[in-house]
Formats: sequence, C-alpha cells, structure tokens
Amino acid sequence: MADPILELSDVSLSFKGLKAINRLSFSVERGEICALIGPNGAGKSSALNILNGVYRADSGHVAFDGQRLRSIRPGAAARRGIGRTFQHAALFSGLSVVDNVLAGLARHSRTGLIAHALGLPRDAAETRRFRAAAEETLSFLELSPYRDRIVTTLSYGIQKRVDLARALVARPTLLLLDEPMAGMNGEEKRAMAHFIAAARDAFGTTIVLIEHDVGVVMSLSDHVVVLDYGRKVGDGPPDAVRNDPAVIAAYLGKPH
Amino acid sequence: MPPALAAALAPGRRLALPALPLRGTGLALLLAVAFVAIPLTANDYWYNAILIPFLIMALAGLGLNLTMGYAGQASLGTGAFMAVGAYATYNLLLRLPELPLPVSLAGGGLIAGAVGLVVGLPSLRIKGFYLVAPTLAAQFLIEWVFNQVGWFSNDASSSAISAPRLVFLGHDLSSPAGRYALTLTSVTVVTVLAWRLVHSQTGRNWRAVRDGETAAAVIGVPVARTKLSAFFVGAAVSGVAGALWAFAYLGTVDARSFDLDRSFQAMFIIIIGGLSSLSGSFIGAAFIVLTPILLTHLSNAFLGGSLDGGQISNLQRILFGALIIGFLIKEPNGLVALLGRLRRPVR
Amino acid sequence: MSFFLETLAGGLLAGVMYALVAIGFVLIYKASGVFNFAQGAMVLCAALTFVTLTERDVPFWLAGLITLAIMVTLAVAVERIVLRPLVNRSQITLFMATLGLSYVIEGGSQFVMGASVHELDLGLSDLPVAIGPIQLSSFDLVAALTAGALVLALWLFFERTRIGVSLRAVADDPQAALSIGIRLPVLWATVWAVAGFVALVAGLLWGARQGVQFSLTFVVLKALPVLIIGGFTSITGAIVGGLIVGAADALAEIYLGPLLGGSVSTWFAYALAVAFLLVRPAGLFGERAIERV
Amino acid sequence: MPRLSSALRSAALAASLIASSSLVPAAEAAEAATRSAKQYIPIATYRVGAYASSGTPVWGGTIDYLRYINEVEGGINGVKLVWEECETEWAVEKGVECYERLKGGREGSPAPLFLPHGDPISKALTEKSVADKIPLLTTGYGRTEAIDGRVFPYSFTVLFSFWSEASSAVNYIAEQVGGKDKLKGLKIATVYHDSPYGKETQVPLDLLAKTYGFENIQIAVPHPGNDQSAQWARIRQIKPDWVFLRGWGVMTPVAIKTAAKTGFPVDHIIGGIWSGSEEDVRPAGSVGKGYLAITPFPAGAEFGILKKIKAAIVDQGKSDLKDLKSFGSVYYNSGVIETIIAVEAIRTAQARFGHRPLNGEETQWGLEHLVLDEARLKELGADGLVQPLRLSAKDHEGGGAGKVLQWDGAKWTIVSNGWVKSDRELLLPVIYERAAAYAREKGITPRSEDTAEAGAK
Repeated sequence: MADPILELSDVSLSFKGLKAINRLSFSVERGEICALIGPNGAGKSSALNILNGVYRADSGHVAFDGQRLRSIRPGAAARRGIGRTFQHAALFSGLSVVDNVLAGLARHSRTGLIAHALGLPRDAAETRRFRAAAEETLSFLELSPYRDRIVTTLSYGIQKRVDLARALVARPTLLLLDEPMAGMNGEEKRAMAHFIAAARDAFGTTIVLIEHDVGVVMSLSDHVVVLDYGRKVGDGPPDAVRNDPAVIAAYLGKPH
Repeated sequence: MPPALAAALAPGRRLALPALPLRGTGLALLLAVAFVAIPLTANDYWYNAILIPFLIMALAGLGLNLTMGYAGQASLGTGAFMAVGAYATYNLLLRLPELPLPVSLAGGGLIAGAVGLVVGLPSLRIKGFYLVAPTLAAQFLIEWVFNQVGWFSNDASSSAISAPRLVFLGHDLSSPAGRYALTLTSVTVVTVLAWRLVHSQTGRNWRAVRDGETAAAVIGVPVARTKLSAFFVGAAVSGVAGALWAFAYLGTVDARSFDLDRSFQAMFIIIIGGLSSLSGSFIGAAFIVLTPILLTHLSNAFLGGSLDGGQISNLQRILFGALIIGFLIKEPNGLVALLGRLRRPVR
Repeated sequence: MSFFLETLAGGLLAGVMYALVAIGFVLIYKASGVFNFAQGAMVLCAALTFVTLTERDVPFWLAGLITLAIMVTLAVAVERIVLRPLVNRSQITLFMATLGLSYVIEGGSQFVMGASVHELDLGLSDLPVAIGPIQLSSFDLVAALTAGALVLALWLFFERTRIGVSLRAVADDPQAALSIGIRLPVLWATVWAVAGFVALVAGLLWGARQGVQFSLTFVVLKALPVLIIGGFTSITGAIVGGLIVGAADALAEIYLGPLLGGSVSTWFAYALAVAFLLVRPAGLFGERAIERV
Repeated sequence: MPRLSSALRSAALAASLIASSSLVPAAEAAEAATRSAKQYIPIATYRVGAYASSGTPVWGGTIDYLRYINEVEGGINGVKLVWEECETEWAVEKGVECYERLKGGREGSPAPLFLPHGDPISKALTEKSVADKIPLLTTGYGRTEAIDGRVFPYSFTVLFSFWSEASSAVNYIAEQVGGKDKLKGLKIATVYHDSPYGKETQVPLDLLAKTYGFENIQIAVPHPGNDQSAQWARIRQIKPDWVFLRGWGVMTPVAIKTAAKTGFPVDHIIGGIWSGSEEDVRPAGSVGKGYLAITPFPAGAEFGILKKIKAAIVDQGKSDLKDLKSFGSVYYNSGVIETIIAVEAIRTAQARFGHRPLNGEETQWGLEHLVLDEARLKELGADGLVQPLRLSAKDHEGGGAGKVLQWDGAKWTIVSNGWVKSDRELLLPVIYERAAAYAREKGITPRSEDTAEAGAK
C-alpha cells in the first residue's frame, strides 16, 4: 500500500436510524480501478455519494490525496478533482453532446461574465482551449459522430458514454462511476469497459466504480471491495475476493 | 399610409430573427432594413406605436428569457427590474449630467442587475414555480418604493419621472426617429452581448443548472454563482429595457408603468415566443405587442358599424386570450419552433 | 390594547375573505396542479351573472341556482378545453394559460353583461356591533361564519365521500390513482364544479362588500401569498394562511405603515410568504415538497 | 425563408390595408364622402378593463353632445363634426398607440385636440403633444403644473386641477364650520389612492394646513383598495373632524362601507372628483346616504342643455348610453362639460381662423382665448353646469371651483351654495414655481405671453 489516493476510515451513514453504511474502511491506490460490489441496498451508492459530498458521513473520515475531506459539497469535490457519472446518465437534456462535454469543463474556467459578454481575448483563448479538450475527449471515446446531436435523441448506451466524457474531460484525479454499464447489452458493456480501462491507461485517472455484472468487474478492476448491509465483507484483488468464503456467503453465492 | 411602409413592415418583423442561424447575408440584410430602410420610410405612428414598444418589450422579454429560459429560474419581477432601470437611469441623467447618455443607460442597467442579484438570492433555496413568490414580492416592494420615496423621482409632486433631454454627441434624440435610433442601437448592442453570453461558458452553465441542478453541481458547475449571474444579467437587460420604455417610448412614467401586468407581458412574450431562444423573445414581443393593435384594426374594419366600441373591445380581449391559450396548447416550444418548421422545406 | 385587538380582529375578518378566494385555488391545484389565475375572473363572472339576474327580478334562490349551473358549465368547459390539452406541461405554462383564460372570461362576462357597477344587497347590515371592547361589523361576522360553514362542508365532502378520497389519491400519485380505477375525468369535473361554487360564494360576499365590478378580479393578488403560507394543497392551510395574511396586513399597515409611508400591505404579505417559504418550503399545511430538480 | 417572409409580408400588407381602411368608422365614412369638410375629433375611451364602469357614461355624454351639435345646431358654424373612438383600457401604451393613430386627422380634417381620458396617458403624451402641436384637453385630471401654459403650451388642465380640488374641499369645510379662521385646530384626514394621482394633493394640503392651521393627516390606501380595515381603524383612532377621500375605482365604495362599519359619520366624508360619481357610491348601498363629494361636474338632468339633449337625442333613441339611468349622472355630465369646452374652443378659434376644420395649433389659440362667462353659459344652457371659465397662456385651468354634492341614497343633490372656489391666489405661485423647475429640468424656455400670441400667427 504505497500511495493510496483515497482512504476511508470508519465511515458510517444512516438515514432515519437505518444504517446505510457501517464503519466502512478501505483505501484506493493511485491509478487503480476499484470496484464496489454488493447486493442492492448494500450501501454502494451511498459510499459514492459520501465521496463527492452529495451525502455527509455521520462519523469516520475520508482522506483524498492526503487531505481530509470534511463536510465537502459536490462543487468543492469537483474542484478538488473528483469526477462523477450517474446511474441514469443525468445529462443536460437541452444541450448537444459537445455542449454537455464543455459544461464538464466549468470548473476549469477562469473567465467571468464580462469576458464572456465582451469576448475578451482571454475568453477567446479559453474557448479555443476548451474546444480542443472537448474534441479530444469526444474522439477518445469515439463520440465525434454525435457531437452536435441533442443528447435526448441518443441511445441509452451512447448517453452513458457522453456522461463519461463529461466527467473525463475535466481530467479528474479520481473518477466515480455509478453503474456505468447498467442497462447495456453485452457488446455495449465490453465497449464501455474498454473505454474505462483506456481512460485510466491514458490519463492515469483513479477510478472507483459500482457495477453489478461480476464478470465485467473481475476482468476490469484491479481491486474489489464487497459490501453487504453497509459493512465491508471483502477487499482485495479480484481473484482473492472471488475465492473469499465470506464474500461468497454474503454475495457471490446468492442467486440473483 | 404610403404603400412603401407596408412593404417595410415585413422586414421590420424579421428583426425578430437575429439569433436564428441566418446566413451572414440574411443578418446583414436585416440590419440594413432596421437601420436604413425603416428610417427612410417610417412615420410617427410606426415609430411611436409599433416599432419602439415592440423593440423595447422584446428586450425586456430577452432579459427574462436569460433568467428563465436559459437558466431555468422563474421570475415575475421583470416589471420591477424595468422600473429600477428607468429610475436609476433617470437619477444618473439628473444627478450626473456630465455622463454621456449610453453610459447612464448602461449604468441604469447595471444597477437593475444588482437589484436582480439580490432578488435572486432566495433562488439558492427556493426552486421551481415557488420561485415566483420572491420575485413577486420584489415586484410589489420595488413598485412601492418608487411610489413612496420621493428622492427617486426628484420629489416630483406625482412621483412620476420624465426624461431630461436625450442628447448624444450633440444630436438631439427626442424626435421619433431619434428615439427609434436610440432604441434600435441599444437593443442591437444588448442582443449581441446576450448572444455572446449564451454561447459562452456562462450560457452553458445556465443551461446545465436548468437541466439538472444536482448533476451540474457534481460536475463542478458553480451553481449558486450561475443562478445569481442569470438573475444579474436578466435584470440588467430588463433594466435597460425599462429605461428605454421610460425615456425613448413614453417620456414620462411612474412606477405603475412597471406593474405586475408588465411582468406578465414579458412572461407571455417568452413563453409564446419560445423559451431559451433569443429570437423567440422578438417573435413573442411581436405577437404580444402587435396582436392587440392588429385586432383593433381588423375589428374596426369588419365590425365598425355593427357593434359599439365597448363590445368590440371586449371581443378583442376574448380573442387575445383565446389566441394565447391556443398557442400555448399548439406550440409547446413557442412560435420560434413554428417558424423553424416553416423555414424547412416541406417534404 | 383594545385598539390592537380591534385591528387584529378586523384583519382576521378580512383574512377570512381572502381565504374564501384561496379555497377555490386549493381545490383546483389539488386536482389539476395549476395555480388558476382565472379564479378571479370566475369570481367576477359569478357575481355579475347573479346580479344581472336579480336585477331582472329573478328570485334570489333561482338566480343562485342558474348562476351555479353556469359556473359549473364554465368550470367544466375550462377543464376540458384549456387544461386537459396542457397536461404534463410546466407549471408556469399552465399558469400563463389561466392568465389568458382570465382575459377570455373577463371579456366574455363584460361582453354579455356590460361593464357597469352593480350594487349587490344580501340583506346584511354593515353597521358596527360591539363585542366586548371591540367593534366589529355584522356583515364581516356573517362572512366569517359563511366561510367557516363552507370549509366544514368542503372538509366533509373531501374527507367523507369517495370522490374526496380519490382526490387525495390523485394529489399524492396520479399514476397510482389511475391504476386503482379512479376515473380522472369525473373527478376533475367534480372538483372544477365545486371550485365554481366556491367562486360564486366568494363573488357574492366580495360583491356585497365592494359592489359587483371588474375589480373583483383583483382579489387573486392576495390569494397567492395566502397559498404559499398555507400550502397549495390544504383547505385548512388556505384558511389559516388567509387569517395570517389578513392579520399581518392590518397590523403592518397600522404599526409599520406610518413609519414607512403607508401602503405596506401591497408587499407585506409577499415578504411574509417568502419568509415562510425559506423556512417551510411546502407551506404550513402543504403536502408536497418543493419540486425536485 | 421565402415562405416565411412572403407570409409575413402579406400579413403586413393586410394589416396596413386594414389600418388605412379603418381610418374612418364605416358609418361616418360614407357620409363624409358626400359632403364637404368636417371637423374631426379623436376620443380615447376605456370601455373595457378595470375602470370601464366609470368611463362608459362619460363617452355617453361626450358623444350625445357631439350628436346634438351636429343634428340640432348643424355643426359649429356649419362645420359638422365627425369623431372616432379608440379603446385604451386606461393603459398608457394603448393610449399612446391611439394618440399616434388618430393624431393625423381624417378625411382632410386635422385633429384639433385630443381627449386622453386617463391621468397616466395624459402625462405620457405631454411632450409628444408639443411636438405635434395638438392640445390635450384634460378636465378634472392631468398635470397640475400644466396650468402654466407658458411651460406646457399644449396641456390644458381645464376646470378643476387636483390642487384646486383639495383647496375647494378645505374651503367647503371652512363654510361648514363657520369660516376659514375656524379651520385652526381641525383635523382633516386625506384618505388617498396610493398612486401618483393620489399623492398629487399632498403638497397643496400641506401648504393649506400651514396657512390655516388645521392638522393635515395623510392616509394611503394601496391599489386597488378592496380592503381598508386598517386605514379606517386608524381613522377611528385619530378621530379626524373631516375626511377627504381621494379614491379611484373600487376604493371609494369600500371606503364608504368601511367608514360606516367603523362608525365614522359618512356625512363628514368629502369625496374628490374621482370619488364623486353614482358609480362610486351606489355599490356602497344604503350606508352611502349623506356622503359628500366635490366635483366640477354637477349631477342633474335639469340643466338647460341636458333638457335639449334629452329631447333631441336621448328621446329619439340616438343616445350612446346603453343604460339610460346614467343620463344626468356625474360622469355623463362630465362628458357633456368636457365636450362643451372643446366645442367652444373650436368656435373661438374659428372666429379667428375661419369656419373650417381647424388644426391643433389653431385650436390651442382658441383654448387660450376661451371665455365662457355667465352670459355665454346661459346662451348654451350650461349655467350651473359649467363654471365660468377664462383661459389664457398663463392659466390653463380657468375656473378652479367645484360644487359639493350629497348622496341622498338614490341620487346626488347639490348642497353647496353655487361654486366653491379654491384659493388660487395662494396656490398659483407654487404651481408656477414647480412648472419653472420642470422647464429647467427639461431645458424648456417658457413662452412669454407675447410669443404665445405671436406663435399663433
């Protein structure tokens, strides 16, 4: 455990007395792909939401890049370099693909209203830079053919990929993916897995993802954390986790 | 009425389309008509009764469209922002006479923007339709302030304000043509600035917040700043419209000129014209401002002898209401969408 | 002290009158999810129809019945022609449609019945009555009692009848309501008809108070803060909100007005409503939380 | 694009054709074609909207008198009248549109003057009317400072300005309490519509209070004024001797009712011009009995000219009134009075410029030289109905007196002893001062009376 980028220690969260997460601790290495798995209601999404400030942990703490995150808000998390995609894509429905991706660059903008309204040179320069970054990300994720389409007119699989592009374009240090392959067919899943791995390889992004398809998880991730009823029941490389009796009992063994 | 004038009307209404993806020549033609052909042909009636109020209400609608159409923040405070723009510009003209007219006008707009920013603060907590409550509160409060506090109207006995001489670079702009030139220039400049904004990162942030506030926050769009900037810009644009309404259109106004009806009018303009469309504001203004006038002419022509004035006027009101409802039902995306369909060749 | 009490009592009685109008809004909001700005025009239309009939020597009860029939027809027609095609559209669009509707109803009422002011005499005296240390108008007391009776009747109607239970189901979850076999068109028509009846009662009381004329439509402006404070979906909320707005307006006008130059009641209710909104976004008795984004 | 633009262009063409064809109302147009020049008179009206109830009887009086002039007198010195209405709904923009549409005249007749019918509209037209040289005739409303015709050459606040209204009301109270010296120590509360119109009397009342030593209490009623429990609770607390009620629309009946229910004696409330009509007091019902109002428009059908109108127009079924109950009402008579002034101004100007349709500049001269003395008023049958008037460049008001009416439960009776005059000698210097300040702010050089004369060629 040389260089953990993310460390959760003893994190707990409850909703109206119901423990969603119970003293959860794990850490994620820089540059690895870490999968959170577990049955529905195991607390995976809650854990992700704590990481980027949508929820606030009741106790315990989270350290990111060596610094403790205390009661961080989503916007601040984003500024620190934590990117995120959504279970249901949650794209900006009135915008085109390229505009969605450009919106992902908002946190890098250093220009204000006046520069935008008057078209000052620094706005022009920034616009050029942003456009180039967006185009690069689009072509990286093979979305260029769709660049000017309004996102609501696209298939679900493509929308999920646009969601990834919107998060990736800001070059996050840590990228949280909430069920990036939910609702996809096998081919789409393979493509998405390929893009996730490629993103990590190309930009060194650390990725934490939630996924139900164990096959995909095992082949894609370097590190798997298994949750059940808010507790961690397994943690380690895919092969180790796969053979962990506790994990099998809690999750893998269950028919679903 | 000279026939040349009738021909001039159609291009005049095409003013409504600057932000549609017109080819360069189309836009140039449009501006040439607005800046050259109209001044060569229009008379007082066209300036004072049609062109000037149309342009100004289009601008007011445009302001609301930025706040509501682009950034998704509902507001019934447009009238109040127009009032602030008018009274602020009046006081700048009166108390700092050395400032050139455009500076006073812009200053009035910025002050209106600042007020809009304050009015927008509750939007950080209140969302959706409920947001009309704080904006309505502002509407009534601001109207009341200008009515009560004599300083704003230089202690005129009736708290009405009246334009000091409109002069720019030695030209007297108080003739109808001069006021049209002032209005058209202001509207063009502000529209260009608004066009730039909605196509910039600011505009993208507005629409991101509109389409998904949580998602926007998570990907790093500064939500609070974005909402407030939308209120600021929208109110500033409406403020300029208010100043023009007071000085380029009516000459003398009091706070009641900017009452709730004005806010409703702006709301109609953008909902009927098209939300989040700059040209929609112009098309909507054409509809809302010009339809009653057209109805008057039509009913005078066809019903003049058969019904008395009161009945005709009531019929017009019914018809206007029905048209509004009809367009709301038939054109969810506004008249701009209808025009968009017309422009595409029918297959 | 007695002056304070009297002001408060006067304000509360005025508040009852606001509540009476607000109830009409609540009914329609519950059924169709729209803030029906045309309710003011409906109040005008009801009162105008009623006086036009009584001035032509139609007996009181018959005029009431005919007016009620007309209001119900109007309400049902509005629901059919205007609101049903707009289902699933944004609240602000619905709101603007009802604003357009108010033009139609106002124009239509005046087209048919003229624009003159009419006196409406319900046979209630408007002279002061002393109750303990404070003086109240008997008319206002009757208005308050009427409003009370109306609320009770509506409460019974919506709590104890099948249609009332259905209405609550619809307000909670339209899809689920549909799936358990509630016939929405019948429900909508019923609620709109009841709203027409409420408009008639409000129109008669307001009309008796200020004469039947166009400005009856202005009463809607006070209804919005009442609803925000009380909650859009609760009849009890409308009453409590009305009382709060009435009392707050009167007290503000008396104690704040002289300091600020008067007329504070034009905005005070709205400022109060915003304060409520910031603290309790769904209103005092509201069921639905603020729209989720 | 071509489809769109051609559609728009044809719509535009249709619009302008309609506009030009509708320039003359159909009925009058046919007539106009056959005969020679007629004098055109544009009239702004509000038959729709919140204030339609008070407007409709006014146009009845206006139009009936115009018809009377045409049918009985054969026009003004043989020049027949043709008029056109334009609906404003009392809204400023619509008023401006009407003015712009009608100001050009019709069928060869220029517009001699414009009747804006609406305080905000008249204010918005102040400067436009100067540029166009069309006098705005406003009776019982309009800018008070416009009395100074040297600064406001084309605004005519004829008869009874709001300042005169306030002063006459105070003078009537003085008569009731036994002289102006008895005003000292009285409490006079003004309950006003909180709008520019309502605030207009604050300055003169302040001045009058200082002069006569009464206590001037100002109580605002927010628009529209359909609930006034708080205001009248304050009245009950303050216990004023008199209440001066300056309402508009629904505010007046609600005020009377609320006064009655708080126990304030209704016969100590004096309504202003716009609180003094049948339409204002009738909705208040029986409690309105005893209510007073000061007005330049006395009610009654017994004036000579009204009898003539009744015989020649109303009884012939030619009246513009739909509800004949309004004949002889305050608002009906206000329409007659306003039109008498307009017609007599044109007649005065005709004496100088010839018996033909006149333009605004000529009519302005006529207005500034209008003399309606007792003798002339008798000739017109308008003695007692119209107060004696003498207008000049320095004085666009002319009269400045009102009569006090009392409501007997069914109709108004005149209770003042003739016309109650205002303290014009006290008010005029302040008015001139304010007009001069306006001129400075706007960069206007006031006309001297000589140039006013020369300006009319």
